[in-house]
Amino acid sequence: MILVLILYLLLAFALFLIPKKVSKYTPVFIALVQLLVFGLFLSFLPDIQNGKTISSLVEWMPRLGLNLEFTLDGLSMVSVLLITFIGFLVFIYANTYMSSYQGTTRFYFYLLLFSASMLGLVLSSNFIQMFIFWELTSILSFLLISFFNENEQARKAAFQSLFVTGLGGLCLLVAIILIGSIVGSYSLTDWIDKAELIKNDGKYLPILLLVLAGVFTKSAQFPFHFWLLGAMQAPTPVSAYLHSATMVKAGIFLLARLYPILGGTQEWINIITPVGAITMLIGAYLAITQIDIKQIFAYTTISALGILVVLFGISTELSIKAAFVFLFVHAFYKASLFMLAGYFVKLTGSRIINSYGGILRKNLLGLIIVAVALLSMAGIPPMFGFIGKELIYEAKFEAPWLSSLLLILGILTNVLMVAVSLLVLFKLYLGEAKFDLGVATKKYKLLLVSPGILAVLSLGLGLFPDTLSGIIEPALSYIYSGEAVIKLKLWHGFNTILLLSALTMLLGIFLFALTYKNKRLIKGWQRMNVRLFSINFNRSFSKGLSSFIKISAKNTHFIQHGYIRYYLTTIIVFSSLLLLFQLYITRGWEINTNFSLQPYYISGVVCIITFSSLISVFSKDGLFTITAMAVTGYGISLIYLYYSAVDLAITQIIVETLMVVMFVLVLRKLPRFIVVSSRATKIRDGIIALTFGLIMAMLALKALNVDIHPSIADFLVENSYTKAHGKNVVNVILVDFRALDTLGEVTVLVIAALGVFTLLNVKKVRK
Amino acid sequence: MVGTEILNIAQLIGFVFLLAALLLAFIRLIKGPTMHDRIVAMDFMASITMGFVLIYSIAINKGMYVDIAIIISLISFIGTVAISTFLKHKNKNHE
Amino acid sequence: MEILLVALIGLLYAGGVYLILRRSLLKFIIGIIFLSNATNLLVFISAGIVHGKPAFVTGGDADPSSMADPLPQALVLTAIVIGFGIVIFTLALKSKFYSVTDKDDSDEIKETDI
Amino acid sequence: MNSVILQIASKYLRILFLMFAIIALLRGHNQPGGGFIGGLLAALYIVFNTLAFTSKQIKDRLKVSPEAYMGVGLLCVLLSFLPSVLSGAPLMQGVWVSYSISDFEVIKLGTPLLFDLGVFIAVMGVTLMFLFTLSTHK
Amino acid sequence: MTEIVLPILLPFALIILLVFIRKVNYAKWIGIIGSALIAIVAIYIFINTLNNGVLVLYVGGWKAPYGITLVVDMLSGIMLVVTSFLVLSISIYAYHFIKNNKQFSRFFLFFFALIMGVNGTFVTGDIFNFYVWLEVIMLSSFVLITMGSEKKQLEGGIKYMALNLIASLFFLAGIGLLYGKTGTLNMAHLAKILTNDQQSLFMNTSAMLFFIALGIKAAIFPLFFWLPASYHTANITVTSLFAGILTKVGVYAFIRLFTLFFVQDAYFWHNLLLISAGFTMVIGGMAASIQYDVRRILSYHIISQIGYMIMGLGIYTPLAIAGAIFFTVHNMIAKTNTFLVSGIMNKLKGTFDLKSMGSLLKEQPLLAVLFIIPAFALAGIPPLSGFFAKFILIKSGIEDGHYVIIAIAVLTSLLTLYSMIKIWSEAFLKKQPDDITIPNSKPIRFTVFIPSIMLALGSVLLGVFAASFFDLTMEAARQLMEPSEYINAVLGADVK
Repeated sequence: MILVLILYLLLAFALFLIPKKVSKYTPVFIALVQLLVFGLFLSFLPDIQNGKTISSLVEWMPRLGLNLEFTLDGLSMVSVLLITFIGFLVFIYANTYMSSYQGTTRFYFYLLLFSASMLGLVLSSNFIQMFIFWELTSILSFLLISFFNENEQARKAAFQSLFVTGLGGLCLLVAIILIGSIVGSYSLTDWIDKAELIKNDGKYLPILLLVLAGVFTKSAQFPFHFWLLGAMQAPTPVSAYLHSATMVKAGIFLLARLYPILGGTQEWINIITPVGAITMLIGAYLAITQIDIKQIFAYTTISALGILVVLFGISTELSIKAAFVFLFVHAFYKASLFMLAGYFVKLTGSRIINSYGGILRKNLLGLIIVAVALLSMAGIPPMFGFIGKELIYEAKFEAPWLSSLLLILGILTNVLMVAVSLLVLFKLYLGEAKFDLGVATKKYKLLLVSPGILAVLSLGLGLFPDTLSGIIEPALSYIYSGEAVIKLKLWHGFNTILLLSALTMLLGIFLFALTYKNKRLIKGWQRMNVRLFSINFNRSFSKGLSSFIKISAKNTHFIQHGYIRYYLTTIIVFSSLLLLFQLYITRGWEINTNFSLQPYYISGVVCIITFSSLISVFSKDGLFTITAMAVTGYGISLIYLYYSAVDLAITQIIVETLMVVMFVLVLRKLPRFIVVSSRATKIRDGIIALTFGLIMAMLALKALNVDIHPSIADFLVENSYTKAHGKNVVNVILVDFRALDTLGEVTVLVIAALGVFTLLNVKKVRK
Repeated sequence: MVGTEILNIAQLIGFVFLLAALLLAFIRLIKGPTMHDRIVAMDFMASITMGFVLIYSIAINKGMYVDIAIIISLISFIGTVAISTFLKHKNKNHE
Repeated sequence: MEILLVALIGLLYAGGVYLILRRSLLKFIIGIIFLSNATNLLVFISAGIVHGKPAFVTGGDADPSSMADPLPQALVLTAIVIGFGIVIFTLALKSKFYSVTDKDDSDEIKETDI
Repeated sequence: MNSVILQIASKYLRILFLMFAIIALLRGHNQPGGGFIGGLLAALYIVFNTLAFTSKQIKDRLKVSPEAYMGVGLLCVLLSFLPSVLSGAPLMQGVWVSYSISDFEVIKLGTPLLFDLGVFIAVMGVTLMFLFTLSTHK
Repeated sequence: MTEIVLPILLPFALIILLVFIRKVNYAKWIGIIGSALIAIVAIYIFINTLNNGVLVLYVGGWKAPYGITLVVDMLSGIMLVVTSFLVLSISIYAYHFIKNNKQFSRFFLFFFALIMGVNGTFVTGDIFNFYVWLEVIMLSSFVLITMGSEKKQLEGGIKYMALNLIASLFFLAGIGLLYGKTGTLNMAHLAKILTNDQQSLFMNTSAMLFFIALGIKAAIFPLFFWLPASYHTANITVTSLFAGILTKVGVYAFIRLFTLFFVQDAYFWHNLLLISAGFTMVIGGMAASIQYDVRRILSYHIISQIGYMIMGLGIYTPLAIAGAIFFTVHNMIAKTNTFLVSGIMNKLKGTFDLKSMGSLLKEQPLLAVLFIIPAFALAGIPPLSGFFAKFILIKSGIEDGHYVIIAIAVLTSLLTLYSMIKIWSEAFLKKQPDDITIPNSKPIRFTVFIPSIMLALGSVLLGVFAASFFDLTMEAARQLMEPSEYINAVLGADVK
């Protein structure tokens, strides 16, 4: 399995090497590869049916519990077959569809990588690894949606989808890590073994919510569904592949994957079912008033995803079975419908359904394909969709919780679906033909190949549904970890379910009849919808974003305001607070006060320094300030001298002198101090300064009174002459014991000098 | 013994006077009124500092402090000169 | 006397902080000098202070207890010299800034934020 | 700035300054002084000269550019590490050679001295650079 | 083990060389060759560390704790290698982006001075020596940031300087108090004394001073103001250099000091670190979201991502520390690369403003790839390096029960994603606005892309070989969490 993925990866990069001449046939080639892989996996089917699983493991980061683990079991089998098969069809379709665009190599690159990551996602049995593929699908979806990159709508939609799915992805990651911290591994088998442990853990509910956040965003459940609508900006093959058949199903897949681990609990049922129910109803309801063909299909996709989620929420064996069947049903008809939508768009250059009048009048093949797909969607026998719908009704009928409500909602949804299907069908068939489509029809007839195959499947599986049960059974047996037997029949005999189906159809047709051609009704309905569902998620997403940015802006302007002195104030106040806190903890005020009074003369010197520093602070004259500063410096050097630091004192004096000279040199070119702060500012700054000074003085006092560990200086003094041949210990430290410091220090000086030179010694730059 | 005592007293007197001189110079430094007064005061303070160092070196009996006094005497006037040049420069500009 | 020294350190810190909070960049530089003097003194006294006993070895006889701790002195010496370099560079930067913009007011340089 | 008094003074102070600078350097290992102090003292003399003459005159008279001082100084610092490496001792360990002049006088020369010399020269160069750039820029 | 001084002495020798050589063309080649040499030395040292454990050099033959000791353990080794890798690519980059005028004639001198300081901080085992190297870094970065002397650069330089000066003063004061208390400067010795000392609450005062100083250096909340004010003003080469290396020195110091000897009162420190990490992440991310200048966006993201590293330190488990190191390395590479790419964008479009850029995907597909790799790495998209870094951090946080900070971290990574996508879609996807005229520039040679390609490869490889690198970081974290190995290697067993 790893080999397959590597093959995809290599192939993807090899695409860029294909010479221009043959690049026309790239997609066909890829499609063949997909078919090959499909066949390969299909050949494993007997093994899987016998209850075997095929797995491989490569140790990667065992210390993090992150290994490359792939498992092909019943569940992944279902998905793999869908992905490769639809992938095959999509590439064939894309060969014609994309031929007129620029940058197709990039497109196929993304699309192929997407196939690979989707395969990786369903084959992974290590959850972190699965998450990696999960994110990759999001990213590739982003790249594909924004393929028409100069269209602003596409960019926005791409970002939206990435943002929403990315948010969900992060939640999922946290959930995975949380489970991992309970189980101590990320491996699927370990998780299944310890499912009870997880379910009984106190963190079960947060974990479930986080997982569901991932699922719902990916599978476009209410209220995250809006990104899927925007995603229709992508080229049609992408919509057909990612946004109906595969990627959005990743969430469903995850639900199935996690069902043995998290599923079946009361919380599971109570949270998932309502969300799914709302989604399916809203999707179908809003589909009926749309006029953009891709939007219609997007809404019905949302609705279908809702149905799938509901079925997993119900958590009975029947419902899961129904879910799997419907997975196939939906994949077949929806992929086909999207491809057809693309076909119409190509033919007419428009996505508005009202302009398609009579488009299929002279196109019998097209008409049949469209009809099969739409009828499958409507669930009309003998299409495959009918079987799916029957099963769903049955599942809802027998649901342990709120079955009647679910059933009613389900019927409502299907009534709407029927109406939508019929509406689309009739709008395409009837009406006046506005274009002469002869040439275009011929040109794009290859676009019908893939939908045709799918239509055949929809019809064929409707007639002989049991062929699928061999594929679905292993998947079910994964979920219930035991044998599962499925019998799929077209004809169930007369029972309540059939009655309900019939009722659905009747109501659907009635609704269709009511709305068809009744433009006023539709208009009114639309208006009502707008008023009723006044929240436009798309718009509120943008609004939320922009208001967030506004807050950020305010926040940033508040923090990063540009006044150096307030930056400094913040830092000083912050450090004062921290230090005060520390002094409080260490009881900094408890200082033993046995001070020796030193000779008067040095005290006098200190007093004078104090005064001169005060002058330097408050003086308004630059020169005077500097003079006072120099006096302070000299005074400090006297203090050093008094406390036996001879070299230090000399250095201080010389440096102080040099500093005065340099100041004077610079001062020649500077103005007088002009800026005067207000009195209040001065007082505030004074208070800050005094507080800080006080704190530092306290620290100094503490430092003076701390008992010292034996200092390493003793060694230095003892060895200064004997080993380093110098009597001046300070100098010996500088040039021998700590020569590296001095090296750094000289470097600093040299850099400073050259820096000053670089800074000043250039021709005057423009102001 | 008497010698050290005399020395002690001499030190005491020296320090007191130097401190007084320092104080006076400092007052001149503060009061000004012109910058020239201040410069002179500053230079004067440097000289007093030199005296301090010398007496201190006698007090603790360390000859090396004399070197420091010499260095102070060598360089302290440079600051003064620098500030004076600045003043001269400024005055020239004013005229 | 130590209390005076400590007070001096506190005052130098306070003065330095007060100066760096001014709007004039020149005052800011003087404030930095104050702060670095204060910090040097802090480092200097923190290892204990001894007066009148410089760290010089006489002959082969070296008794650490009879002299001041030389290590902080070396540290402060390094710090002083580094501080000198930095202050001069700051001064040059300030001077350059003034010659480019004719401004000495730190409140007027907000262009690079926001 | 041209001040006759200062100019004449500078002539006589030169010997004093340079002498002190070199003394500070050479005996820095045993008495107060060292490369920094020596270098700064030497530079201070030129500072003083600059105040007495103009910095251009001084620059011309100096012949060697401050950069060269810095480079040579740093080079000395680097070279002072070489003997220890060559002799197989731990890096930067002082290597000492002593010459006995008489029975009492022993001159000890060691790599720390070279190191100090490097510092001396570099510091001088640095100070000169500061001085010249700050005094000439407009 | 003399070689571990080479990361300091080699740049020093190059500085001397560059003092004499002023021709920019020669300097450029010296820069590239010198950086390559430094990289070789760094790799050599790293391999040595791998084989022999902690490397110790007593400078001048003075045994620890008396002289200065240079120590290279796993963390230092990793940082050395990554830094030299960045340095090499930036020096190649500089070949095209340094103007040939007088102002920039000394660029490489300051460049190597910076490297010297950075390497110094990584290898030194002495706290005061650390301060000296910090000063070397600081001063050379002052010079670099003002290079060009435009008004904006001077403004940015002043702000940068004002706040960093305060930081170094705090640091110095902290050292003073530390020495006063313990009588030693050697970090291993300090660790030994302080971990044995139960009453050393006084220590916390100097720890506090270090916290503030390093907090400013590393640009954490609420001390980061200098970074966004200055980073976007400098020459793009300089900004890239700073973005990759400078703040990370602060982070390195944080990790080093707060695992080695500021280990008392862990509860207080870790919470303080976590709180400021949380604010740092959020505020950085928010501020980035409003910007439209590429470099400003990226600058704010530096801050935001510093938060993650500090978070790792605040969680303080071996896994978290490993995560912090992983994140640091990943971020150094990816961040530098985004800046490099932004420089190329500027060269193409003559601006850093997103609003007047566009169409780069069509015009420069290679550039697009080179941007999207580090950008997605920064946003934490698997399987690039950033994902693993983030994953390790989140995992460690969850296992240790820090849910709030993890939630913040997760949401912040969405903000990162937002900003990266903004740059991507504005500069690359959008059509070039018609009303903006692009100054005619010479066509870009392929060599311009080389450094960026190197770094992008680095990001990818760090993702692909995350396993082995994770083992390295775990080893580094283990060494940090059990400092006895470090201490014994430096001091020997007999020093008390």
